[in-house]
Amino acid sequence: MRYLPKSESERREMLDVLGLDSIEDLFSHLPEETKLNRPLNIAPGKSEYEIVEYFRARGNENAMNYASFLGAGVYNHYRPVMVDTIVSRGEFLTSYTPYQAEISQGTLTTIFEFQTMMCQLTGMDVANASMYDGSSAVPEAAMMAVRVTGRNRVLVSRTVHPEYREVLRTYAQHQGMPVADFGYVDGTGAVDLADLEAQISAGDVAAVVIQTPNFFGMVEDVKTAADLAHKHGALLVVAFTEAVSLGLLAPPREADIVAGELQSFAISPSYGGPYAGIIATKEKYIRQLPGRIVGETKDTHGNRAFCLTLATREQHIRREKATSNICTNQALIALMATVFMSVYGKEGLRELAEQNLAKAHYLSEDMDLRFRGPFFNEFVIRTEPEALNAELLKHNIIGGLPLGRFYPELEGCMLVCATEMAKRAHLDQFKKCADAVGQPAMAAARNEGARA
Amino acid sequence: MRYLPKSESERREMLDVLGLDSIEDLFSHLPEETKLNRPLNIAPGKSEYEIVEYFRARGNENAMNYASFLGAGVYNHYRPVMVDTIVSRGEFLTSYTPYQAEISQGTLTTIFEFQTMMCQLTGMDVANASMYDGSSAVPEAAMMAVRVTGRNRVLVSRTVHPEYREVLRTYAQHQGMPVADFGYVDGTGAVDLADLEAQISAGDVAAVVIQTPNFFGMVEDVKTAADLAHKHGALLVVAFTEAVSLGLLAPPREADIVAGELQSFAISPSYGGPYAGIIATKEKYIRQLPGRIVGETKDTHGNRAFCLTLATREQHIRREKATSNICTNQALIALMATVFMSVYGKEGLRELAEQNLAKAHYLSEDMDLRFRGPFFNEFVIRTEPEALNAELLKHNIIGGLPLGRFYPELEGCMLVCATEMAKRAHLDQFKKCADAVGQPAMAAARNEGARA
Amino acid sequence: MIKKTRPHITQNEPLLFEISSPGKKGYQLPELDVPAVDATKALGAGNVREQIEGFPEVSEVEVIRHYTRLSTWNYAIDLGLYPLGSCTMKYNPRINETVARTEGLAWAHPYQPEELSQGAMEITAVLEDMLAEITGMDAVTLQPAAGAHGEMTGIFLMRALLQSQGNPRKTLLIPDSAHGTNPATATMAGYAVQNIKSNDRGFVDLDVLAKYVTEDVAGLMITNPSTIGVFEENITKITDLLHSKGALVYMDGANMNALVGMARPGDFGIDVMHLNLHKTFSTPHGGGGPGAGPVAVKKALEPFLPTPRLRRSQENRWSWDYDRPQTIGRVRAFYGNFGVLVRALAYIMAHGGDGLRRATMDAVLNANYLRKLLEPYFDLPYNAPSMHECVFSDTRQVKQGARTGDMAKRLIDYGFHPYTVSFPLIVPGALMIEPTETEGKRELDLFADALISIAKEIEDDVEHVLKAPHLTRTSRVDETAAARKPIVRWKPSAEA
Amino acid sequence: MIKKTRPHITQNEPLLFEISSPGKKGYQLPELDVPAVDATKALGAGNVREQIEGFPEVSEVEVIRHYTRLSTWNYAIDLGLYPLGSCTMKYNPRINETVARTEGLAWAHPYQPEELSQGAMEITAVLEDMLAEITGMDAVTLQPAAGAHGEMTGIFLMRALLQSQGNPRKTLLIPDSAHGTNPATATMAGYAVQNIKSNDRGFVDLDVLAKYVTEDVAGLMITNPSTIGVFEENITKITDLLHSKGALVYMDGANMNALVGMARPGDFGIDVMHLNLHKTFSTPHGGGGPGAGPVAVKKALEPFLPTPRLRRSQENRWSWDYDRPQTIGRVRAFYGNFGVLVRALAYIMAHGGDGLRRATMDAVLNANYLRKLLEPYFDLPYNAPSMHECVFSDTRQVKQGARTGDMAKRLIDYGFHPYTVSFPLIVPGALMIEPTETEGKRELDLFADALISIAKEIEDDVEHVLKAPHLTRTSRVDETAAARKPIVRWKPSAEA
Ligand SMILES: Cc1ncc(COP(=O)(O)O)c(C=O)c1O
Ligand SMILES: Cc1ncc(COP(=O)(O)O)c(C=O)c1O
Repeated sequence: MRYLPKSESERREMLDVLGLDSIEDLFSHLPEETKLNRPLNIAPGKSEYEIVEYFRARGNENAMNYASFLGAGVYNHYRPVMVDTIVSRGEFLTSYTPYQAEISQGTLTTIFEFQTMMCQLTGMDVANASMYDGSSAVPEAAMMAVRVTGRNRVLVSRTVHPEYREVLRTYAQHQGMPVADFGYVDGTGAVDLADLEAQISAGDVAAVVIQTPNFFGMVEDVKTAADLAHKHGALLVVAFTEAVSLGLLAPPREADIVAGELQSFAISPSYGGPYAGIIATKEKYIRQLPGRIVGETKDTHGNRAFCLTLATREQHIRREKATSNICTNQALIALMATVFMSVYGKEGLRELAEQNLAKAHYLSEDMDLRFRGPFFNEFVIRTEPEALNAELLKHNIIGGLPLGRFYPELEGCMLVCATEMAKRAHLDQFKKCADAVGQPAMAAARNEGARA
Repeated sequence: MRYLPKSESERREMLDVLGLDSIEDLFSHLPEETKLNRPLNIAPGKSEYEIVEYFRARGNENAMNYASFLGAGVYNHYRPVMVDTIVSRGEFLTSYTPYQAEISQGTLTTIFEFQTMMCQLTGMDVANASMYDGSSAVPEAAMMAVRVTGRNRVLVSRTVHPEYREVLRTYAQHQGMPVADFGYVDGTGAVDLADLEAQISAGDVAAVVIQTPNFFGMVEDVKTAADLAHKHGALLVVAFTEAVSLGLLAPPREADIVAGELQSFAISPSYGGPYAGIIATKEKYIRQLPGRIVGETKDTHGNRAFCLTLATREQHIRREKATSNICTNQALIALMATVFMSVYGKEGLRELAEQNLAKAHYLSEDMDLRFRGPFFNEFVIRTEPEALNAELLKHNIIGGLPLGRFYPELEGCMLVCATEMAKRAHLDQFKKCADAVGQPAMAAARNEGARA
Repeated sequence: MIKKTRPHITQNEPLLFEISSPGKKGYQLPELDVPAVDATKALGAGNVREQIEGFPEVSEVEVIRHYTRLSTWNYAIDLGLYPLGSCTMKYNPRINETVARTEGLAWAHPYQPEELSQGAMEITAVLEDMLAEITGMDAVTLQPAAGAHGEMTGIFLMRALLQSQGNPRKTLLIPDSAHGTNPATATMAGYAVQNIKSNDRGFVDLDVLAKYVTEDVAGLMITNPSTIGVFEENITKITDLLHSKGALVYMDGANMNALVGMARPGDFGIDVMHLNLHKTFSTPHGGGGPGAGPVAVKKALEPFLPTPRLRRSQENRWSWDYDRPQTIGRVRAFYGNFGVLVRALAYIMAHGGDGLRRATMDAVLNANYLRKLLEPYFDLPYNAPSMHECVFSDTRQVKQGARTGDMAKRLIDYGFHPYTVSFPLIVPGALMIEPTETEGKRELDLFADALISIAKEIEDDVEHVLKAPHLTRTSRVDETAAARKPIVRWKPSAEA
Repeated sequence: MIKKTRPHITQNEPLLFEISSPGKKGYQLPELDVPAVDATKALGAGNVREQIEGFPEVSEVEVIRHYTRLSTWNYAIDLGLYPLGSCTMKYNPRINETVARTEGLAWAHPYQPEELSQGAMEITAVLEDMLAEITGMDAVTLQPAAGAHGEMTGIFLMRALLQSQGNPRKTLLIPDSAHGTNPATATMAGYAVQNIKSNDRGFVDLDVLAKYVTEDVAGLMITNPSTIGVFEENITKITDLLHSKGALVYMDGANMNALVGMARPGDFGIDVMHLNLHKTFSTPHGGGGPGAGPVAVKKALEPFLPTPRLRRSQENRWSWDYDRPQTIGRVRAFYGNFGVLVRALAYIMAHGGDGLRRATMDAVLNANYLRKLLEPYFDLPYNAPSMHECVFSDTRQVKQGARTGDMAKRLIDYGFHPYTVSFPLIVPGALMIEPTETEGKRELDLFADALISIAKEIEDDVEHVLKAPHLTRTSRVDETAAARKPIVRWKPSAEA
């Protein structure tokens, strides 16, 4: 087997050192009833060529060569070639968590740079070096708020990604951490501050969680939400799913904790993962941060050096008292994001965000927008979602996300996203199809007409 | 521009050091009439995304997802993933010819290994570290023979790749090195020893050039050819185009010079290049070898080390008296071949060759073979080449090479190749189509019948 | 004598921020093919940011040099043995990186129509089946992103089952040799932790255990083989004991590299367990992740698995089933670390059933070989038969003034990544060594040589060992200073 | 003070043959889906080889470690400045590697039907056009595999034209500053070489030249800018002179990085020239190749170009034209190093016309900046304005006992690849420095610092410089011993 670097004679030599006849002897102490006495029911080993062909065939069963208007937490951005070039270097790809600082300065330095750029982007003071994804970063942020405030309740806006809210509920269920939703304003699709105020006033709220741009693509008023949360002694957690928006949008400085998803930073959609989440916060909360943190220090010769630090927050030291049970995180994916940020840089990230803004706004022209207010690269339209998507598929276009699935009241609405990858021809095609399909009311009328 | 690592302010600082106003000043001494006073007529710079799309679109205009039975000097073998993994490392990809041995031991060591494996495969004593390709290795080998023997004539078998023979003629034309062809035996497709003997007897022959497996896929009798050449004081040059055959075929030990093409060793067909040629020979001719050679030595601490050696053969030292004008060669491509040989190794190369043999022989069953004799993974059939290829294209199969193009007497014959990549279903489909199309005679008869 | 390394120049490199200069660019965007939009108008002035203070501005060549130079400061599997116990740092086949980038897979959006996702769903389903076969369990969820995430999922599942039976109970029993994620997970699931002391052979003590197993106990979290690399000889008795009290047994599957193809947790009474695909199934660690922590369960726990679940129609089409009334809920968005799952499946396919078994055998052979070579020089606190790793103690060397951490640093000079230091906690000054099956005899011999040579150095010149490493570009790093006054982001020196 | 490097451990690694062991495997083939064939029967016993004596047998993980370890012993552009004069070692954009691997391009067989090769042919045609535009010439062949191959092609073309006019003539004039490939090429084309001495400013001396230009002279092979990096001030006079005698002018285009977008050889009288795509157009050198050496010609030479040529039909379809009665013939099989051509085109597309010009300007700026910084410390034998490179002499340092080669070795300790040593031959002890445009100010400053520091070291402690490099894993290599008794292949030690 090509992954096993031993010849039979070498195995024999090693067994001789051990004074054994066969490798099986090393398993002879296993209680008989625990042993598997048949071969695994898994086909014999395959060659590289066959494996490549198998996955190609599976890939071809998925969408290939479609334009897409899906966003909803996963965005179609260009991945600079530099990203895979760098993460494919064995020195990054095949190293472990950098426990041994003296031979891990490469990884440690990139993490320090990552943390710095996360702070620069979010307006926070400190950032950890990755959570599993945005959806698990949100509950971890809420748990942080619980630890910081000594309170228990969590209020989450219904404009936060519905799957993130589900994950928050799952995490919270056994931690004495009741989670309640608050609503959005029907006309703007932004958080309903009145509802928030009503619920927060009941007290014991540790965290208020909002997202900007929110699930509908609308830009939220972070400052007002922060003021409200702070007035009631709660922390404001601001989530984001579209990191590219940070190139253009004011950073959520008024938040206490920022919890986000970096998929937009050169991480391929990959049917949902692996992605990389982060949590950033104020300096004063650093000891409540979950996950890895890298700090600057010196070696014995006085050279600048980096190492993992503040480990006393973590499970391997604190065990049942740790800030989180997280151990393995998304380091290599965070490195992808780091390289992405290096390539685009200050001007590039802004220009990229501006292109996203322009594409989405071009697409939104003459569309029947469900909400009025500022949006970034996503927005909600009124249409007949299934009919429109079916129509688009005929043009090799994957349409937007029908919202009825997550919001019964938004049946007949679709979430649409346009990034820098959307070509004008596709945007125009989308508009044409949307026009043709029309809105549910219009469609109903059409049907009426047809019936009459 | 992303490839230019300077900001305007840095350019300014540098100009200040130079005491200049603008970079243009550095070109002011160019005579006015030599200056280009208009912009180049080349479109503005494109983004990565656009470049990727452009080449994808071009790729899609070529054959995609076809099975292929083409060989004829370029073979369709699997490329182990390890190959690109290694040649993509910047340390190999972006280094120059290893003139500075102390910081080039990586490249030098791989070349030394390459030379060794080339000797092991060919049965020669020494090998150079790459020529441009097989087709230019052949004339360089012939020129070597001229230098070694002090004679001038070159005899080349008509069973050597026709394009190689063309290149030989081009190279030879101004070097006082007459080149003549000798024929093949009509029944076997192997060199016509009688013709060779007749021509060599005229004297002054420096080199006899044959190829095995030859252009028709037939295995030549190297020993007999060598005896004949040697009897007349000529050197035998053995060319090869299908390196995989060396996994199974007896090495051409009786040759004086072996000149070959390594494309089969994990080098993608890439519409004809870059490939890698080599020349291997006897120890005693080493000072007549063209191209780079790496030798073993020691550093000042006594550590084993490698360096370029015998440079006195080369153009940068010997100028007009050099063995060749070659300078840049195919180092990275030779590294691909080196990694390929490492991955397959002793057993793998044999098994690979055996699979090729089996596939080609399976395909040849019940076919109307033009030649009788041992062949490796290519052979010639009688058919209606254009009709058969047209039929195969309908099944997304690219057929073989119609031979009339190179051999008027073989009009109605096709060179067919089957490697380990040929699937049984495609082999069977090929046979079915060949059956349906039949031979020219049969087809003519069919037409007659139809007309009657 | 150091046989494996020689010092060589490596490039220094400042931080990205320190090579930044205004106007340098590493990117170009396609020309905008729609009208530009005035951000202030579209978003409102208050919503538009100033430039990103301090964000880098560098060109493409600087990016590649920056990261290439940094990369040369790292050790990695691709450079040599990485014997971190419990981490299963094995060779990461490159073919897996290639297939994970297959266009139709890498660019699949999780919300694209199911009809256009059948390939991805098929991969997921096939992997679930194979993992069920390997573990001997009935159902598998691939949603968890890592081992600890899997633990959380698994314990939530146990709790949900117990809850459905009327009482979630209060306590989880955890052997003192367990990994830190185990107790941390218990807390997240709302359970109190009861540590169980191992006996002097390193096993769970049946009598001690029996005392703790009450009606309040939700279950046991056991690691088998344990973190000292021994197979729990009483495992079936242990699982029987828990089951007899209505409690469940969770297995931390981090050490499955010792069992695949040889023994199956499902066959020795485990109810729920996780796998670390980034250990046993060779997906690359990448400096700390990503991973995947699938959870395998027995039938009784299946109704509680996270949503969505795969469902196959009569026409053999896959769809996602969200209608699972007893589910514990999602543990993350979408369907898991799909790209990692692809790599794991490619690994399993490459080995095949028989190859997986042979890999396990070689892993255990390697660990025992090292144990044999090192035993004369280091104290072996537990001498039960080793499986895939062996754990020594530094007690002999401590007498001469050197601890496990010092020997670890000196190993670096010898060209090796150290073993796992000071874990498991039940071994004083542990040297926890897991070679994995992807090491050849030559590398193992060099490693044993190195450790033996260090043991001798400690006798001759302990100071030299205490100051190691000597041959790295960065000498011993002051971790205490880092934690005392944390500097966790770069600031321009003017600000500093 | 060495600012750019620190020593760090690097892994030792034996030769592949020394880690081989019978039965280890790095490969697996798909199961054979046709009947196996008995090789002895199919081929005849005499045609079947024994096993390949000494061929390696290693596993996959050993392969990746072997080459990864070896790679760390190399310097590379990706690690820093590579100022080899005449070699134009510039950044190799990675996007070019990606596009060259585009499936429909990388897997295109040269004999596949033209109808199924239109994309490849289009790329070839577009690149020919762009290179014609850049050089100001009328037609381009992409067949030659490297610069020297292009020289051969170009001189054959000249000879063919002269021959068609009745007399191929006898001699080629070549300035003494020329690269070795120039005279070597002349020999292959059957021409005698007449060296032309440069004047004391480094230029071709018009008066000297005039004396040599007779009716026997086929042409002049000139490099412009010359190998000392200066633009021939009399270039149009020179080309006029040759033309007036019915001779032709070949330009070695190795130094086109100084001219692209600023001046075109076609506009100053060049008849035929080659380009090195692996220099000017950034295709990677890969430790010595591959390259591509397209040849650009004026109209009169077009009929002689190698076959086949591209031809476009009225329906805009490409085909290959083999019917070129005056052709010199093929210079290699198929159509050239297509994969290299793809990379070069991608490079040109990324820059665009304006970007190419700006690249040239930065290249010249960089060379002049270094010249300025270094001039106080090193002897500049020719002080004509520098273009893309500058050439110093070691005369001052030689007086203190150190030669250009010694300083080159010491530069290695400072973290740089040396400049080109001892070329061109007209400069005694040349330091030939070509930074290219892809270097930033920081790297240039560090380089100048390093060389200046070495100049000072030579004054203080010349011995230290003479024994350099000190910080590499391999110290100064004995090249003389290597040539004295060449060992050019590994043999098992028993045999040795
Ligand atoms: C025994 C054991 N349990 C649990 C874990 C946690 O797994 P993960 O790091 O994937 O979260 C690890 C590994 O780090 C481990 O070694
Ligand atoms: C001036 C000059 N001419 C010719 C050549 C030969 O080009 P190549 O190495 O591509 O054959 C070179 C480069 O090596 C060169 O620098």
